[in-house]
Amino acid sequence: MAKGKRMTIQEAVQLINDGDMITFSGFTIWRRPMAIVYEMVRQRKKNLHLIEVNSGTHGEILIGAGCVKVLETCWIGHELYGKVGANAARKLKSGELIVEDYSHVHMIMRFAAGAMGVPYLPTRASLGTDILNPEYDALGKHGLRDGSNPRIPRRKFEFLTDSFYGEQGDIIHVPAARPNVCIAHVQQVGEEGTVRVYGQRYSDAEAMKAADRVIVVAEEIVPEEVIRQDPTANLIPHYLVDAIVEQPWGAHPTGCFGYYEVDGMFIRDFYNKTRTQEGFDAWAEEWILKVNSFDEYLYKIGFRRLDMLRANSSYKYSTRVKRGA
Amino acid sequence: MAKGKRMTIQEAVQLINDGDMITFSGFTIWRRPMAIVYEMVRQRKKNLHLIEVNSGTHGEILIGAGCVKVLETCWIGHELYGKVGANAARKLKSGELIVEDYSHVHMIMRFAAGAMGVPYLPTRASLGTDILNPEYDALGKHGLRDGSNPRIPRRKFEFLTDSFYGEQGDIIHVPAARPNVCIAHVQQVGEEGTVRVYGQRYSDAEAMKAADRVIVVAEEIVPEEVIRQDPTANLIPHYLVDAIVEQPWGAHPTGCFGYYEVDGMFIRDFYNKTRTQEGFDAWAEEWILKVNSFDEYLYKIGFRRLDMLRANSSYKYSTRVKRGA
Amino acid sequence: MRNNHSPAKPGEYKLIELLAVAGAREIRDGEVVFAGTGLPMLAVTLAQKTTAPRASIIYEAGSMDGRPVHLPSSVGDARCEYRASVSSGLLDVFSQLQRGVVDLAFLGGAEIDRYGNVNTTSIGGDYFHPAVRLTGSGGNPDINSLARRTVFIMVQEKRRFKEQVDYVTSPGWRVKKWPGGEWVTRQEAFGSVFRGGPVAVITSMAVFRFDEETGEMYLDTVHPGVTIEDVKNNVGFDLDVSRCRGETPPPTYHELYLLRNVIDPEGLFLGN
Amino acid sequence: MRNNHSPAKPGEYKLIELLAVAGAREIRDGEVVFAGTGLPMLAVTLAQKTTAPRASIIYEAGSMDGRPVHLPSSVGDARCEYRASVSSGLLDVFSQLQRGVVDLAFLGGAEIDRYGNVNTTSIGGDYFHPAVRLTGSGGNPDINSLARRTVFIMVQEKRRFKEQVDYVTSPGWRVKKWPGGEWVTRQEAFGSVFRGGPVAVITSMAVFRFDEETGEMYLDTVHPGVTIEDVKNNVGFDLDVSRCRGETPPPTYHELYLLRNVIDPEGLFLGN
Repeated sequence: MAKGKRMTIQEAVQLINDGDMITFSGFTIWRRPMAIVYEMVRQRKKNLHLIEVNSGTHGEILIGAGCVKVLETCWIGHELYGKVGANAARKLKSGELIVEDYSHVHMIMRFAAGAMGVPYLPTRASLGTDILNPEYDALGKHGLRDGSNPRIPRRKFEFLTDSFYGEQGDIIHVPAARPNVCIAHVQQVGEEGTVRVYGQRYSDAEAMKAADRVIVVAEEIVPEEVIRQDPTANLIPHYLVDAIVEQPWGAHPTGCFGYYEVDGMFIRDFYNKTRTQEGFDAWAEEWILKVNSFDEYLYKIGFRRLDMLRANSSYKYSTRVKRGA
Repeated sequence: MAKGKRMTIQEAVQLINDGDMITFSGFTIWRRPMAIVYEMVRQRKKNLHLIEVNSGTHGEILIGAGCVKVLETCWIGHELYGKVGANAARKLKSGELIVEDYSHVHMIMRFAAGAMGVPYLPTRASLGTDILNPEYDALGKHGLRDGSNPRIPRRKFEFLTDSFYGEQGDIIHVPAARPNVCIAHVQQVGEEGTVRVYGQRYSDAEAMKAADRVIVVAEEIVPEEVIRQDPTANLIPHYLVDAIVEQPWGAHPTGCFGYYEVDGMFIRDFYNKTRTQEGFDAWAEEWILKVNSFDEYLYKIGFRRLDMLRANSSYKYSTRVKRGA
Repeated sequence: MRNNHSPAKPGEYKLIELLAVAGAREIRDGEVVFAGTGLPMLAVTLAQKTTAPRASIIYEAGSMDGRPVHLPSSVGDARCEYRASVSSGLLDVFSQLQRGVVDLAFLGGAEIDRYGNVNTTSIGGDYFHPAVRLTGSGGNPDINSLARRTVFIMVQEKRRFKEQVDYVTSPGWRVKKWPGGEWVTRQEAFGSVFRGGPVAVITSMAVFRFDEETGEMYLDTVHPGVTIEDVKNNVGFDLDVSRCRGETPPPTYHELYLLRNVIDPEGLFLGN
Repeated sequence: MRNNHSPAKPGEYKLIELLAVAGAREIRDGEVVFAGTGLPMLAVTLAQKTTAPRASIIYEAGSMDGRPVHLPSSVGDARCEYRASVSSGLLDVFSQLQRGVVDLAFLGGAEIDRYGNVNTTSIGGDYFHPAVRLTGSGGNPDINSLARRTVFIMVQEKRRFKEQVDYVTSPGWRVKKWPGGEWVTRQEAFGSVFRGGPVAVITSMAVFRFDEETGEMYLDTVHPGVTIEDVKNNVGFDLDVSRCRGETPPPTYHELYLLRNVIDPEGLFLGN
């Protein structure tokens, strides 16, 4: 049943078109679909419009590689391992990248609206901030809110008041996020596409449900009959999933609950080396372009390091990795 | 820690005030907090305002007993075992009960709005129906939308249009549900109040989160340290729960996934006997007022019948109960 | 009987079996179907075991593509969740519905009008003092609003097929646009989010469909043993019978075998 | 050291330990605290092990009242979920925040003004071509908008304590009301849903609080070894120092024991 969903990373990335609006699973440096991201760079995707609750190392790679035209998010960085998104900052300043700032609540509500099939949701978060300053509407400034792209809303915000409970103070409407594609990395997917996520689920459900197409990379493809033995533990029904790929370690260097730790050294090295475009290009040459496949990348990382990152089966994280100073 | 939350059914019901707006866990005839409902009748609660996605046997009992002034819902009945809510119908016709009709999506979005802390949510559901007919605004007709009760919105609906995506057609805003109390029956609660629900979770999370106070009756109170071994399986954090009560079979005659089946015979008997007020009064005398406690009620039902309803541990429902014609 | 795909003869099947089969034939393989308790469950399960093995079913209490081995008695039933893809809750499944995931819905009704407006709320008297108060809407109008196609399954009686229903619980092809109340087409009411609407009404006597232009109901097929005149006598408005294609195809022996021995051996809905 | 509740002397503790202790003292028992990575985790965990054993912590990635045995390196970390009451996702925890569940929040910032407006977005140049582009808001403004009290933890530098921040990422006590941009009080901006705002700024040199009437920042305590003059020299606006209560209470030996041996023995945030 639905065997057609299973494919290689290369095939899955061919489902992504230049100019697509894209979102991702995960949170900052956790459970990002890195194997797909590397392949997107190899296939030289262009003019992507990233829309995410928050971004992270994966976004920095796509932006550094010149795949991205627009980034709508509330945050980009690498947590402890790199305090800003240096590639995004550089390309923003050079005018190569449009950055649209929303707050965290704005973004999660945008995805919730997309998932719920409504054009907007109301919120009270972040009143009184420059996020709401009409002068700082980046997509508007760039003439992209003219309605010609059906996925870009005609306004950044709408301001209303409550007529039900007589509450004073503005209500903000944030527009639904309506990406073409969600690329997700999860722990398990069934052969038919049923998705199971272990640990914190971040904004994965909303991201996958808001998108028109869903590509799921999993640590393990498991028998559908097994994953269905506990349907309350599953997150996304198979009929919402278009493509499934099995790729162990596919979120490296980001972390994957129950499977492996964030590779902080790797991310810090990326951050330190890619603060200039020349630095990024050299890094990408070494870690993406000269490496033909994700398996080759893992071989380059090496068993010893990967095994150190491997999670303890009770704690769900590595107790052997060296953290701290 | 937080030992103060554990109490008896009698004590928990004392937390409910006359005139309170109340909601419940469960769905139609599944996982309803019946032990509490019976005690509410014994304590003769008055002027309650029930607000629920859908109602069922529990609502029929409270309404038949004269505890309820307003019912806001999309449905009341007993599924296969009684096709309408005969007590609600009778008291609507006699003018003793105000019924405010919303649709299922309207009601779940009302609870989602309450849980999200916003005064309304938008939806597209049920356009073109008499649910939206302003003449059929029951609370408005009864002068209850004047703002004097802060939990009753000043309008039943608001009509808007989308300014983000240029979508034609009305958007409906439905007002948040803001009940005083949610009374929930669940399978397990930790000693500190962490709630775990097995099987379909219906609108339990939204109901509990929309309410100011939460009373949880569980089949089992379990060690908090055990329920916290798998926090992704838990539904509600302990700090949102005010009172916990252990009452095995506490949802009877409604069903409880993994524990017991709906007692269809009991519900059908209720439905058949309570279509008149005299019939209801006699039924309530027999099953509620002459019975001092839920334990006594269970004794009256009898071991044989209860054991027949008990769920098979693999299937999660009874394979021994006689269903069908 | 098990593998005999020839049609059964009148008297060899019950009405409810015919309806389940007629319902099953509305389902296309791979579709996502939103269904309620009873006949719709029989129809979808039968379709999954015959012509639409890849159809998925959503039940409004929160289960998605369950594969029950015992027929559920309600959408809240634990049986719905057996081998489901996901089991969660109302907000999840109704959000998916609103998002546009659902291809086909099966619903019931107490009254219907020529445009497919359905009443499950109250009959007679006025709204605040009805002669008969029913259950209320449930998810009927939501599902019918937001799925691509809706099939209603109803009892055929003159008093149920009315020129105008007493209360529009679920929207047909011509509806009132509130808060003003002016009559508009369904397409106008839903605007850009119009996805479709009622495509068939399967009753105890016949199958009806709706004219794509006018949105008016017409007779499509009559059940074996029922005449067009019988149907007209049980419809309270002037019915277009000019397009009647003949008889509703009866169940095959194989379909009857599945219904009786595999799908509802307990006789939960089929009876004994 | 383990049970010695007397204050440690200067030189016996690091600045970060003082800040963690100062943070912990802002927490009242039983409160629900929304905290980010780093110092806030140290502060909350310390409070839970001393004066506020019943405080619960929410991390924005989705964990509620986790009881980590190893300090998390990020709110997305699996360690956050260890023995949590619930672990779910962003929509759940931010909805709870908006619903009013959160008593206290710990946040950081790159720049702050006298009214507690904080910038974590961009510095210098103009917004579209900044000299320095930072991470963006994250949950900072949301949490600060919707919690009852907010405590900011920051580095003290003149260039960071500015008359006016370059971009208001997170709202203080006087803010611009958009889309018009007129300056209003925080109470006016939030109307009926006003719940509170920044109550303290804990920096590398001092603790600041805000006047209840004017919303202006004033000096509350200076850290041991720091003078009021030092603080004034590191604030870019005219600072009210008239209410300074003296020194920030230093950590006790017991608190230091807990921080070093129980809470962060790996030196993840404390260093070695």
